[in-house]
Amino acid sequence: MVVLIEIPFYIFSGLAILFAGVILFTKNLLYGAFSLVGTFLCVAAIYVLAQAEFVAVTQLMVYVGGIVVLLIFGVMLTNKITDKGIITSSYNRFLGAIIAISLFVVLFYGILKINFGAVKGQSADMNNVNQIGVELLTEYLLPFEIAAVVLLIALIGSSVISGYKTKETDE
Amino acid sequence: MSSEYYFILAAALFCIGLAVIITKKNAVMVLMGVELVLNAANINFVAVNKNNLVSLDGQFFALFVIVMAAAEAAVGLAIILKLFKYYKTTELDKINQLKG
Amino acid sequence: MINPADLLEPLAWSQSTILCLLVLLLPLFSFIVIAILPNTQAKASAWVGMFMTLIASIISVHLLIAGWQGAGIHSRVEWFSFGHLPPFTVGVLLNDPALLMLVVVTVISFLVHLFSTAYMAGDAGYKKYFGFLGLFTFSMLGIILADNVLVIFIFWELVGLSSYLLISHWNHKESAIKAAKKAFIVNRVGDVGFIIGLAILWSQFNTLDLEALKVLMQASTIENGQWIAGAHSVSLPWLTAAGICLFLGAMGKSAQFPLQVWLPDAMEGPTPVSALIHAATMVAAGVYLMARVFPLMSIDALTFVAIIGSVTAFMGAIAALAQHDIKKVLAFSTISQLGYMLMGMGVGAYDAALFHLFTHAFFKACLFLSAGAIIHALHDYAHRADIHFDAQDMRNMGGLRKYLPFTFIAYLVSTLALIGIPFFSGYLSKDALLSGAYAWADLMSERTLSWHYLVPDLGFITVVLTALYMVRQLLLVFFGDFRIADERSIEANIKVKDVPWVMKTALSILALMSFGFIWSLNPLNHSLSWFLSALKTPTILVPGMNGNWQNNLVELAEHNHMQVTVISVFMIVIGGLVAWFIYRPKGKYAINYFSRQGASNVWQWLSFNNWYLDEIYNDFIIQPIEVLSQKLQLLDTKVIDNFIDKFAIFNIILGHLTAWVDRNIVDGLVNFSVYFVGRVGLMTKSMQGGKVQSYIALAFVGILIFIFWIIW
Amino acid sequence: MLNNYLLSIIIFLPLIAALVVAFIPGKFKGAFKYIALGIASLQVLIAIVLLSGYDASYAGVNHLNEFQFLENVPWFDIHLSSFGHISADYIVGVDGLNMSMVLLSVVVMLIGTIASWNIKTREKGYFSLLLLLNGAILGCFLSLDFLLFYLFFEFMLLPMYFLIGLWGGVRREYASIKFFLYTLFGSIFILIAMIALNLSVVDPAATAVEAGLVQEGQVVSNEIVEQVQQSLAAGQLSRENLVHTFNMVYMTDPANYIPGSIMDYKVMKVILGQEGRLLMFLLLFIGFAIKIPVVPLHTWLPDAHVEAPTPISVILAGVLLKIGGYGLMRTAFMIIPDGVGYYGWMMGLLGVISIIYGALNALGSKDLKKMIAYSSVSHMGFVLLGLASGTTEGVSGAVYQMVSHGVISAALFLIVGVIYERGHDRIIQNYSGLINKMPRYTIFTVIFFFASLGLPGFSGFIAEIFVLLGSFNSSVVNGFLPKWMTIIAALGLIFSAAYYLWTIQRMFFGKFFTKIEVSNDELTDLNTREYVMLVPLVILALLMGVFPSFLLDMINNSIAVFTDVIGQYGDIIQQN
Repeated sequence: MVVLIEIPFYIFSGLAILFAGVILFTKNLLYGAFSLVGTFLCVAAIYVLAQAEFVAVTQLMVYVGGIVVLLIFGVMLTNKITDKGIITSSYNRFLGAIIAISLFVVLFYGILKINFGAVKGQSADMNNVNQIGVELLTEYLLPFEIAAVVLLIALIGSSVISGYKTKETDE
Repeated sequence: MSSEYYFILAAALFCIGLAVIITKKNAVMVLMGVELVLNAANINFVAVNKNNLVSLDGQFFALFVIVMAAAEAAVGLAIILKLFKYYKTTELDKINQLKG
Repeated sequence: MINPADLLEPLAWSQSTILCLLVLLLPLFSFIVIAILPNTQAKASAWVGMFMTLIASIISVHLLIAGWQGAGIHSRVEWFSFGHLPPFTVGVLLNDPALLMLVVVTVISFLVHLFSTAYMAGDAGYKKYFGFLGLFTFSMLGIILADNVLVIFIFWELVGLSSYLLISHWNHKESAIKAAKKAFIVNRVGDVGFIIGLAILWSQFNTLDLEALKVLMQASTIENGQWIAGAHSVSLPWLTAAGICLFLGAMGKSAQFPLQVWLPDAMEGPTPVSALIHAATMVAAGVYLMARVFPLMSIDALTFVAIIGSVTAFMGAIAALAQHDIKKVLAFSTISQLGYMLMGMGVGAYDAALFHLFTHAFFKACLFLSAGAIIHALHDYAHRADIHFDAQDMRNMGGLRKYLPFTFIAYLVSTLALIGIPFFSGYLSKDALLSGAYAWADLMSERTLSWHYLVPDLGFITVVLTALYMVRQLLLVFFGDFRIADERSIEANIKVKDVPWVMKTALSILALMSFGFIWSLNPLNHSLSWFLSALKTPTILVPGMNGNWQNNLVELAEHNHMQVTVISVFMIVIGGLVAWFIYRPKGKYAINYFSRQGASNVWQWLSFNNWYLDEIYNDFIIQPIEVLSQKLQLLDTKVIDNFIDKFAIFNIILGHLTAWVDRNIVDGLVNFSVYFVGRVGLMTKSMQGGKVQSYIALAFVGILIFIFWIIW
Repeated sequence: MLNNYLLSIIIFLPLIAALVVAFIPGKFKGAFKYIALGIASLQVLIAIVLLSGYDASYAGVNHLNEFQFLENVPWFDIHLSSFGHISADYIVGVDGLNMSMVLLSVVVMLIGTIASWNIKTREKGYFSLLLLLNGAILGCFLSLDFLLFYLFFEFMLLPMYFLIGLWGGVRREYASIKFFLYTLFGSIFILIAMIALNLSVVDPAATAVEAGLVQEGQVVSNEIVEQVQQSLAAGQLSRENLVHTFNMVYMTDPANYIPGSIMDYKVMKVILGQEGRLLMFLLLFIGFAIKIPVVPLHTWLPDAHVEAPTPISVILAGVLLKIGGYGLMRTAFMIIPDGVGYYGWMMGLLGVISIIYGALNALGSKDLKKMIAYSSVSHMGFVLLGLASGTTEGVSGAVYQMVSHGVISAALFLIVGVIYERGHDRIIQNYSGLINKMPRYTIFTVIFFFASLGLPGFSGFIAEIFVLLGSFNSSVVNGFLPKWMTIIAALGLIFSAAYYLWTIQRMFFGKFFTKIEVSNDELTDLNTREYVMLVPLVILALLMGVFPSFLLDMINNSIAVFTDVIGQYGDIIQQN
C-alpha cells in the first residue's frame, strides 16, 4: 500500500521537477511551453495521489487545456516565426540560482523541522467530488460567484488591454 | 505517505518557478514561471488537505487558485501583447522604464 | 637698635657746602659751555675752562682756609626713595681730607689747563680736549665731595669715562683707542668689586650714606660668627669681604696689582692729561676712597690692602727700571707710589697715606708736565729739523739741561721729592709711610719673625729701586749728549727751543710744592708737619675691633721713626750711587743707549714688559673670553638655533605626517565612506535597473534574510 | 567726563585709525604716515593727561578700587549649569606697575612712527599694521582682565609677524616665522595657566549677586564680599552660583580661590609631580620668559631684530620685550606669589645666565644690530634677576631697567638704522673711523653706548645698580637668591663695557675706511629727522639717570605692595 502510492509519487514528482528544470534551462520558448504542459500533467497526477481528484481534473482542463494554449498563443503572437525557432536567453543567472537554492534550502530545512506526525487527521471517503460539488454550491457559493465575476472581468480586461484600437497607441 | 514529500516537491517547484521568473528574459517564460509557482502553492494546499479530508478547504483553495491563475494568465498575456506592441519586444531586459 | 631712616634726615645747607657745590658745578658748567660753543671758537674754550677752574681753585683755597681743622660739614637732600625703604640721600661731606683734595684737584686742574693752552695749541681736538678736562674735573670733585658711597661710585665711573675720552683724545691712533678701552675695562673689573662691596653694605645697613654707615657699623655686633646689623645678619667673612670689595674698586682706579696694566698704556693720552688724571688726581681716587671708608675696613681687609699695596709698589718700581719711554717710567713710578699709599692705608697709617697722596700729586704732576714740556720741545725740534722720531723715547734725548734749563730744575726738584731726599716733600710722606708700615709689622707679628715684615721690607726695597730708576731717567734725559742730534747729524744751528712761559709758570708752582718746608716747618721730621698733626686718623668702627690697636700703631711708629729715616736715606744713597755708576754720562750704558733694543736679559725683559702681565692677561683671560664668545655665538647659532630649527623641521615633518594621515587616513575614511555610500548607491541604483525581475530577486533576497533572521 | 574713558581712548584710537588707514584709497598714501604720527602724538598727549591725573599714593596691584582711570564693564557671562558661570570683563586701569610702561610705550611708539618715515613700499599695510600694533601693546599693558590681556597679547603677534615678514631684511621669512612660533609657543603656556586660573577663581561680587545675597544692580559692599569669601572657603556655595572670573585683581586674593580647585592655596593639587600653583607659575614664567627673552629661549630675538626694519626693531626692543617683564609681574608674581620663592632661585640663575651669555654673545657678534640684540638679552637678564630677588630695590630696579632699556635700546636700534640706511651694511668690521665722516653720529653713538653699558648719569646705571643691590640683599631679606649670583651678574658689566668699547674702537675711531661699496656722499651726518628722534631719547635717558625719583615715586607704593605680597611667602621659605 505504501509502496503503491510512493512509487508513482516519486515518479511523478521527479518528472514534474524534470520538466520544470527543462523550462528553467531551455532557451526555446516552445520547449518551455511544452515542458510546462508536462509539469502540469505530473502535478495533476500528484493531486490524484493526494486524493484531490477534482482538483486534478480542473488542473488538466484549465491549465493544460486553457492556460498552456493561451501561453503558446502568446508565444506565437509575440515572436516572428523563423526557422531557427523561438529563442530566448536568460540573465541574472547567478543571482537567481543563489536565491532559488538558498530559498529551497531554507524551505527544506523548515519542512524537515515540522513534526507532521502531530497533524495526522482522520481519513474520509475516498471519493470527495460529490462533497465538493455540494459545498461549492452551499458553503463556498459566494466565493464561487465572485470567482466567476473575476474571470469575466479578467476576460473583458484582457481583451480591452490587448485590443488594437486604443487611441494612445494609434497616435 | 507523509505530507513533507509534497511540501518538498512544492518547494522545489516553487524555487524552480522563482528561478524562471528571475532569470528568463522572455515575458512569456516569466509567465510560465508564475504558473509553476502557483502550482507549487496548489500542491501545498492539496497536501495539507490530504490529511484531513473532512473539510476539503484546501482543495477549494486550490480550485480558486486555478481559477485565478487562469484569469491571471489571460490578463498577463494581454499585457504582454500590449508590451510587445509598444516595445516591439518581449525581452524584459530591454524594457527598463522603471529604471531610476 | 638704630633706625636707618633717622640717620638720613636731610641736613641743611651751609655756606661752605653751597660753595662746594659751586666748585663742583663750575667745571661741569665749563664742559657744557664748551660743548655748545661753535667749533670756530676753539680758543675760547681754553679760556672758559681756565677761568672756571681758576674760580674753583680760589673758592677751594678759601674753603680750605675757612674750614681747616673744623668739624666736618655735612649737608644732604633726599634724592629718591624705594618703596618703604629709608630714602636715598645725596649730599656733600666736607672734612679735612676732602678740603685738601678739593684744593689739590682744582689747583692742579687749573695748572694743567694753563699748561695745555700751550701744549695743545694747534690740535684739531682743542675744544673737545678742554671740554673733557672740565668733565673730568667735575667728576673728580664729585668723588671728593660725595657723602654717599654710591654717589662716589657714580662719579667714580664718570671719572673713568672722562679718562677714557681723554686717553682716546687722538682717536685716529689705534694704540690710543686700545689704551682707552683697556683703561675703562680694567677699571670696570675693579668696579664690579666696588659694586659687590656696595651690595654688602647695602644689604646690611640699607643705606650707603657714609656718616650713617659709620654709626650703623659701630652699632653692629658679632655673634657666633655672624655679623649682625639690626634685623640683617650675614656670616662674618662678609665683613672683611666688604672692605676688600671696596678696595677692589680702588685697585682698579689706583692701578694696583693685578689691575695696574692699564696705567702705562694710558700714557697714550696727551701728557697734561697724564699729569692730571694718571698721576695726580684720578689714580689717587682709590686712596681717597680708602680714606673715606677707612672706618669701615676690618683689620683683615686692611692687611689685604697692605699686601697688595706693597707688592704693587715693588712691581711698579721694577717695571720702571728698564723702560725707554719717558712717560712709561713715570707711569710705573706712579703705580709704585700708589702702592705705597695703599700700603699706608693698609697698615693703618691713614694720615701718612693721605700725606703721600698730596705730596705725590704735586711732584708727580710736576714730573709729568716737565716730561710734557720736553716732549713739546722735541716735537717742535723735530718739526723744525724736519725729521721724524719718537719724542717720548729717552734714547732720542740726552743733555737736555742745556736747552731746557727751567724744565731741568723743575724735574730735578720733583725727582728728589719722589726719591725722598730730605728737605723735599716726598721725604716726609714716605718716611711717615714706612715708619707706619714698620710699626704695623711689629704690631701684627708681635715682634716675632713673620711674613708681616715683608710689607715694610718691600717698601724699603722700593726706595732703592725708586732712586735707581729716577736717577737713571734724570741722567739719560738731561745729561750726556743730545743723542738724536748726534746720530742724525742735525745741523748745530737748529737747537731745541725752550718752552713757553705758560708751561714754566705751571711747572714752577708745582715744583715749589715739592719742597719739604711747604709741608712741614721741620723738613726733617714728618711728625712735626702741620699736615700730619692736623689730620686725625679716624677710628676703625668695625665690630670686634680692639680699640687699642690704632693707638699702639701710632706709638710704635713714633718709636721707629729714627730707625726708618736712617735706613731709607741709606737706601736712597745706595740706589742713587748704583744708578750713577751704571748710567753715568760717558758710561758704557749711556754711550750705547741710542741703539739699545728693549732689554738684554731676563730680568730686564721682565721689567720692560711689566712682568708680562699684559701677555698673561691676554693669553689667560682676554683670548679665552674672545674664544668663549665666539664659541657661544656658535652655540647660539649652531646648537640652540639648530635645535630650534630641527625642532621646527621635526614639526614640519610631523605636520607632513599628520597631513599625510589627514589626507590618507582621516580623509581616506571620509572618502571611503563617501565612496562606499556611492558604490552602495551605484549598486542599489544598478539594482534599480528598471527590470522587474531584479526587483523580484531582491525582494526574495529580503525575504530570505527575513526568514534566516526568524529561523536563527 | 572724557577722563573716565581715557584708557579706552588711548587703546582704541590707534585701532580705529588702523581701520581708517585700511579704507583710505591707496592714492592718498602720503597721508598714512601723518595719520600714524598724529595718532602717536595724540597718545603722548593723552599719556600726559593720564600722568597729570595719576595719584601715586594709590598702590593698586591687588586692590581693584585703588586702580585709577578704571573702566570696568561686563563683557560676557556664560552660565554653564553645574559648572557655574564664566565671566570676563572689560577692565582697564593703571597703577604703579603699568603706568610707567604706558608712558614708555607711547614715547617709543612715537619714535617708532617717526622712524618709519622712510618706508616706501606698501605704506597702507605698514601703517595700519603699525597702528594695530600700537593699540594692542597699550591694550596689553592696561588690561586687568586676563582674557583681555591674553587677547591683546596674542593680537600683537599678528602685526609684528607681518611687519617683520614683509618689510624685513634678507632672511625675514625665517625670522618672522621664528618669532611667531616662539611667542605662540609661549602663549600656549600662558593660555593653560589662564584657564586653570579661571577654573579656580571666583568673582565674589558677581557670585554674591548670583547667590542672591545682593539684588542685581546694587553695590556689593565689602561685608558681603567677605561673607561670600567665607562661605566659599566653607564650601557652602552651590557650584551653580559660582562666577568664574578672569579678573587678574581678584586672582591676587587668596580668599577668592575655590577650595579644592587646581590653584587653591590650601590644598595643593599635584599635577605632573608638581603642585598645581607652582606648575602654573612655571607655565606663566616660560610663557613670558620667551618674550623677555631669557636664555635659552632667546634665539628668536637676534634674528627678529636683525631682520626687522629699524622702526620695528625699535618697538620690539623698546616695548615688546617689556611685556614679558610686565606680564611676569602682573600675572605670575602677583597671582602666584608663593611660586616666586620656590622658583626664585631658578629665575635668578636664568637671569644671571642671560646677563653673561647675552654679553658674551654680543662680544662675539659681527653684526652691529645683532650685537645690540644680544645686549638686549643681557640687559633684560637684569630685569629677571631683579624681579626674582623679590626685594624692593631689586624689583624697583627691574622696573626701572625695563623703562631705561626701552629708551636706550630704542635709541641704539635707531643708531644702527642710521648707518644701515646710509651704508646698507651693518657688519662692524666693514667700517672704521666713522668719526671722521659722521662726527655727530659718533657722538650720539658713544653717548648711547655708554648709557647702555651702565654709565652713571644715565638711566641704565640706576636700574642695574639697584638690581644688583637688590639681588644681593635678597639672601638677607627673603633668601630667594644666593649671593654669588649677584657677583656673577656684576661681571656682566665688564663684558658689556668690553663689547661696546670694542665696537667704538673698531667702527668709529681710527682711520676712516669702509670695506663696502659706498660713495663718500652717502655717509652723511645725522639729518633733522634723526635728531628729532635721538635728542629726546638722550634727554630722557639723562633725566631718568639724574632724577630717578620721577619714575620711582610713581611706582614706589605699588612696588611696596608687590614686594610685601611676595615677601610673605619668602618668610615661609626662609623658615623652611
